[in-house]
Amino acid sequence: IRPREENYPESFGFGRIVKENEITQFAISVAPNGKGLPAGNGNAKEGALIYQQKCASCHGKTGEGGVYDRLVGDHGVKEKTIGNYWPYATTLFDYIRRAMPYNAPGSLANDEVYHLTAYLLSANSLIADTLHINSITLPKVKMPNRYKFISDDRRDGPMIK
Amino acid sequence: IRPREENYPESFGFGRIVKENEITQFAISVAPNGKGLPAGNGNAKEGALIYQQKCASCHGKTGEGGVYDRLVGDHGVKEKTIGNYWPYATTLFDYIRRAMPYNAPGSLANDEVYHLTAYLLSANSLIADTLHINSITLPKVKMPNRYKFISDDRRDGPMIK
Amino acid sequence: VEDSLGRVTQVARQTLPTPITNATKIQGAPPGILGTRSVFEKPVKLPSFTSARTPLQDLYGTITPADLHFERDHAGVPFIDPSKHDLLIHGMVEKPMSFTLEDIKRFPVFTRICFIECSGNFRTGKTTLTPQEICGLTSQSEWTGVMLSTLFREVGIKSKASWFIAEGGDAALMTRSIPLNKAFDDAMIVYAQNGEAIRPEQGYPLRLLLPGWEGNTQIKWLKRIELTDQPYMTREETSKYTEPIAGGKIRQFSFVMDARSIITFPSYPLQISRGWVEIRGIAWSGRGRIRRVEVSVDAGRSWQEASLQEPILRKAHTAFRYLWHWNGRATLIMSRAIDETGYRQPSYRELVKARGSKGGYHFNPITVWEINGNGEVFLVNDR
Amino acid sequence: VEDSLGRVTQVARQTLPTPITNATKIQGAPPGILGTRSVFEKPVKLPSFTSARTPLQDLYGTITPADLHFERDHAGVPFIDPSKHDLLIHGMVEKPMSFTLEDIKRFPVFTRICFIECSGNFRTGKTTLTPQEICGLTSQSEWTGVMLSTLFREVGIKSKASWFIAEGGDAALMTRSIPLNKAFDDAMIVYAQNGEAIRPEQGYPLRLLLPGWEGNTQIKWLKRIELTDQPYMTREETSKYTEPIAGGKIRQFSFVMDARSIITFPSYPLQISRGWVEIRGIAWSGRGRIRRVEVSVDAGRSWQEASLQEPILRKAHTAFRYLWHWNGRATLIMSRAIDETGYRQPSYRELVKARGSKGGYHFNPITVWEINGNGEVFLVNDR
Ligand code: HEC
Ligand code: HEC
Ligand SMILES: [Ca+2]
Ligand SMILES: [Ca+2]
Ligand SMILES: [Ca+2]
Ligand SMILES: [Ca+2]
Ligand SMILES: [Ca+2]
Ligand SMILES: [Ca+2]
Ligand SMILES: [Co+2]
Ligand SMILES: [Co+2]
Repeated sequence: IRPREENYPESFGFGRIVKENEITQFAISVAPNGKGLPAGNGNAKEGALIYQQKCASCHGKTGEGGVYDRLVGDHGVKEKTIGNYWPYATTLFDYIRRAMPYNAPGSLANDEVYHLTAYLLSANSLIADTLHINSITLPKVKMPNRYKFISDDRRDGPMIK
Repeated sequence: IRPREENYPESFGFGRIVKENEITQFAISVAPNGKGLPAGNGNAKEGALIYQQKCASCHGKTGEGGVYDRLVGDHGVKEKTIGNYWPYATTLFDYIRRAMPYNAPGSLANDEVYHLTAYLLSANSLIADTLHINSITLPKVKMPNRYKFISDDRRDGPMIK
Repeated sequence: VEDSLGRVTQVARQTLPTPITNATKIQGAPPGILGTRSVFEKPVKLPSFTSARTPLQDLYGTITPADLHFERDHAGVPFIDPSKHDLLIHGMVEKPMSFTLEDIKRFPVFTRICFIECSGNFRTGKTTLTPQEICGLTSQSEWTGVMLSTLFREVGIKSKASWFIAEGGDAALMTRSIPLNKAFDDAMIVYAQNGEAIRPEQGYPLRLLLPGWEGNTQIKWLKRIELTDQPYMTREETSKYTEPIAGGKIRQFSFVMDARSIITFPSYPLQISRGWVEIRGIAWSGRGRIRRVEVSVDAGRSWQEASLQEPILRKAHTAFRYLWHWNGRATLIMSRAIDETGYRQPSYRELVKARGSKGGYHFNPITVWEINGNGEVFLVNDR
Repeated sequence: VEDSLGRVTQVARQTLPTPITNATKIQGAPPGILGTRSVFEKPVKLPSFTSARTPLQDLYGTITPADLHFERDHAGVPFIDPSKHDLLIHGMVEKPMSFTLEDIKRFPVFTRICFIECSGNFRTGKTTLTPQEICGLTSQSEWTGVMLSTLFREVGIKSKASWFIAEGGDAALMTRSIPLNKAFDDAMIVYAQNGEAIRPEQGYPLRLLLPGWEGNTQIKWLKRIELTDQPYMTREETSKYTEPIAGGKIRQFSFVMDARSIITFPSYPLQISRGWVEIRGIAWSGRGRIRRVEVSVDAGRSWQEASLQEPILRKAHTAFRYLWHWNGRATLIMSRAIDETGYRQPSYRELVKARGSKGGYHFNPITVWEINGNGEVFLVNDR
């Protein structure tokens, strides 16, 4: 079911070794501990402005009632939202930067992403609306659901779980 | 590698049993012993006329030199022909009836097929040009190559043959 | 045939006379550079805005034709020029490297047949659902590419690495964290599907193949792999593709697709006649081989062993068949898959009880079909 | 893409912006009813007036995409309305019967993967031939249908019957005589190929499948089967598809395709570079499984065992691979197949000697490739 890699040479020599500076532009992943977050800063107030311009048309004026995913809502709300479901705040920065706005993905500057992140965290009452969001503060934001998440507990065999 | 047919019912009951008279129109195969040959009669002279009209454009005026398969030629000829290769005369009737003329297959009456068969056998010097070709005479035509044909003599295993 | 974009995907034999009277009396079409589908056959996927479902009930055997392989995307199907699509592998590696598609094709090749299934592959709530609607987000291909471990050998994985992040080149830069173990088990980077280059909808020119794991982890249009010592908790593994389970917990990194089966014949909206009916379907498991499929034709009171089509491959759709004589009385029929680890596909009720949830990801209950007295077939819900 | 009839067979993504600058910054195409081939991939068959050859060197794995399956016909590809295409089985049977396509699909289903190869699958005479030109008249599919024996059980075969005649519904009413034994070994009547209805070029809606036997016997557009006590000596088994052999004899009913293999990479017109080269190809045998493939990289002086891709199926194309370090010196490379009966694929010279002929049907010699000092690859003839 697998090829015999024992017989392979140490290196085939196909492909090109790249320098760190060639990697930087692509290495956009952000870890829960903040690794990968760029320089920059954001706050909810500026985020609210950008949000109205670039996001509200799809997600609703207040992060609810839009045609697409509801983003704001607490545990009383049925839909999964950032406030009632997401376990890590860093995910928000990472995801907005790579994928939003849906109709112009990859168009936001890092500061804009920080602003929007601050706004959406604040709209979900996860941070004070005065908090500056940056590579130091973002990983520290407490997400209420975090400890509900467990790794897969199903195993091979007869268990139905 | 095969399904277990032991478990199958004697009959599934799918499909329709047909009567002999429904089969007749489709059962056009002709055996080497003449089984399947229809009533009718042909001769080389009439065959030659039909051949010029319906066949010569592709196979040449005399059964050679056309754009398609050479039909006439003896053992001196490199190409395989009816005269130097075919083991059974019945094949000729069967094939012309089902497949020729290439641009109007299935258009010939049985008598036309008999005529053409007679003509091509005679042009290949396999019969006298006066012989009447029908369900009795056709299977008896001697084909010089007949006994060169052997059934596959390769077997499973290391033989290269 | 037009697809949902209005693109013409196939036009055959427009020059042929209509009506055709007798094909035995007129020369047919000459050989061509590409074969065509008969105009009498029109299998199609069922598209929504984000997915298109395979018409399981219209298929034969176990290979899904490439143009009928299900689709699910998060930002549409990107248009990628393969000469500009390099794969970057970096992070906790000895040699960060970039590979062109040509580079990747030079490495030792591996080929395997397996299914890919979306973890959200369950629909219910109506009696008038077809197999395509119930669970058409699973398909199977013969995949060809390179073992991920072969590329990892080339770059040299640092001993502290324990996960890798896979990222697509689509407009979502779709990203998932994958445990490094999978790379040394059976993960591949594939560039071919059923003998030809992978189709754009399946990730052209490169996709990650994680046999038996949920579809969304098998990143399409694969562009970047970063070796790390932790999962990155991307949106697709937190907000999405996690499932609330019993006890108020949320299950994350639920990669493996549990064993499942479905009877695709007879199924809604067919009507059967009295007499012999060969019940047919497919079974599959993300954990390995299907060991056994059982069929009940008496509403679950008794179960009979179905025959399985060989070869029975690991993590692969496996066709099953059971010969049944229908006496004309109303009944319920169903199938359950048992895999080589001993997992047995549960009923809907068992699953609801175990999960504390009536659906969601990884929902793989037995599909029950009602045969009424007229031979009409309907889906039974909640049983 | 246009085929040789000028039929448009595939047009994809005409509405997309050109040039595409960055697929990660623009939404892709939404899901559709049918997937498409990337416009950057254009595998095509090589057509003549009577055949079209599979581009073996462009394929991956072992499944041939249905639209690239080779074609050979004797009166073109007929246009058949499946609702009017019945199968008649008569002659030495208890119950002569007619089956609609629907009837046939109700019988127990069987599925298998196997190759179909034309018995005239050999070209030579130039150093500039590709695998497609040398032996592109072989292809492989997953076939689904009913065992011929199942239908023969239904009609009841009389004890005197020993052959059957199979006839197609094309304009040649193509006809072959087949020993009855094959029906009780592994013959099938198939209606599906790689998961979907069989393509018109492969016999839509029904074809006879005789695993391991020469393609022309596997009558396409199958319409009639007559049980007999003798072969009928049709034109296709006398004038054609017979081969002069040593001793002035002519071999007839040479059904089985002997074991064969070909290196498809590297092959003409490719050029390789110094260093690691994975030699790749396919091997197959009409007698059963491939047991072993051996590769020589030193002009036949020594032979090494190639690795075979699993699963290794009976009468099936089997992918083989051999890792080679090319030092830049000119050499000859070649492969030979050995099947489970112990048959070993011969060299061209061995075969010429055994057959007393330099080509013709069933000509399955080792294909030898010359690698010159620049890494260019050319076919070696007559070796
Ligand atoms: C044109 C429509 C559109 C616009 C404009 C848009 N979004 Fe979205 N957004 C979507 C869609 C559609 C999704 C779901 C994508 C998916 O599931 O793959 C989404 C998902 C999200 C999510 C994840 C929701 C979840 O629960 O997982 C976040 C966060 C988000 N958008 C933030 C933003 C922000 C911030 C902006 C503005 C910068 C924005 N969106 C603009 C359509 C839009
Ligand atoms: C429009 C062209 C055309 C016409 C007209 C035509 N043929 Fe043919 N004929 C062919 C072709 C092409 C073949 C080869 C078919 C194949 O190999 O499948 C052929 C093959 C044959 C063969 C078999 C040759 C062999 O060596 O196996 C015979 C016999 C034959 N034709 C007889 C006839 C007769 C008799 C007529 C007239 C009634 C006729 N043909 C008219 C094109 C034509
Ligand atoms: Ca949500
Ligand atoms: Ca000839
Ligand atoms: Ca064609
Ligand atoms: Ca396991
Ligand atoms: Ca599509
Ligand atoms: Ca044998
Ligand atoms: Co999951
Ligand atoms: Co033969």
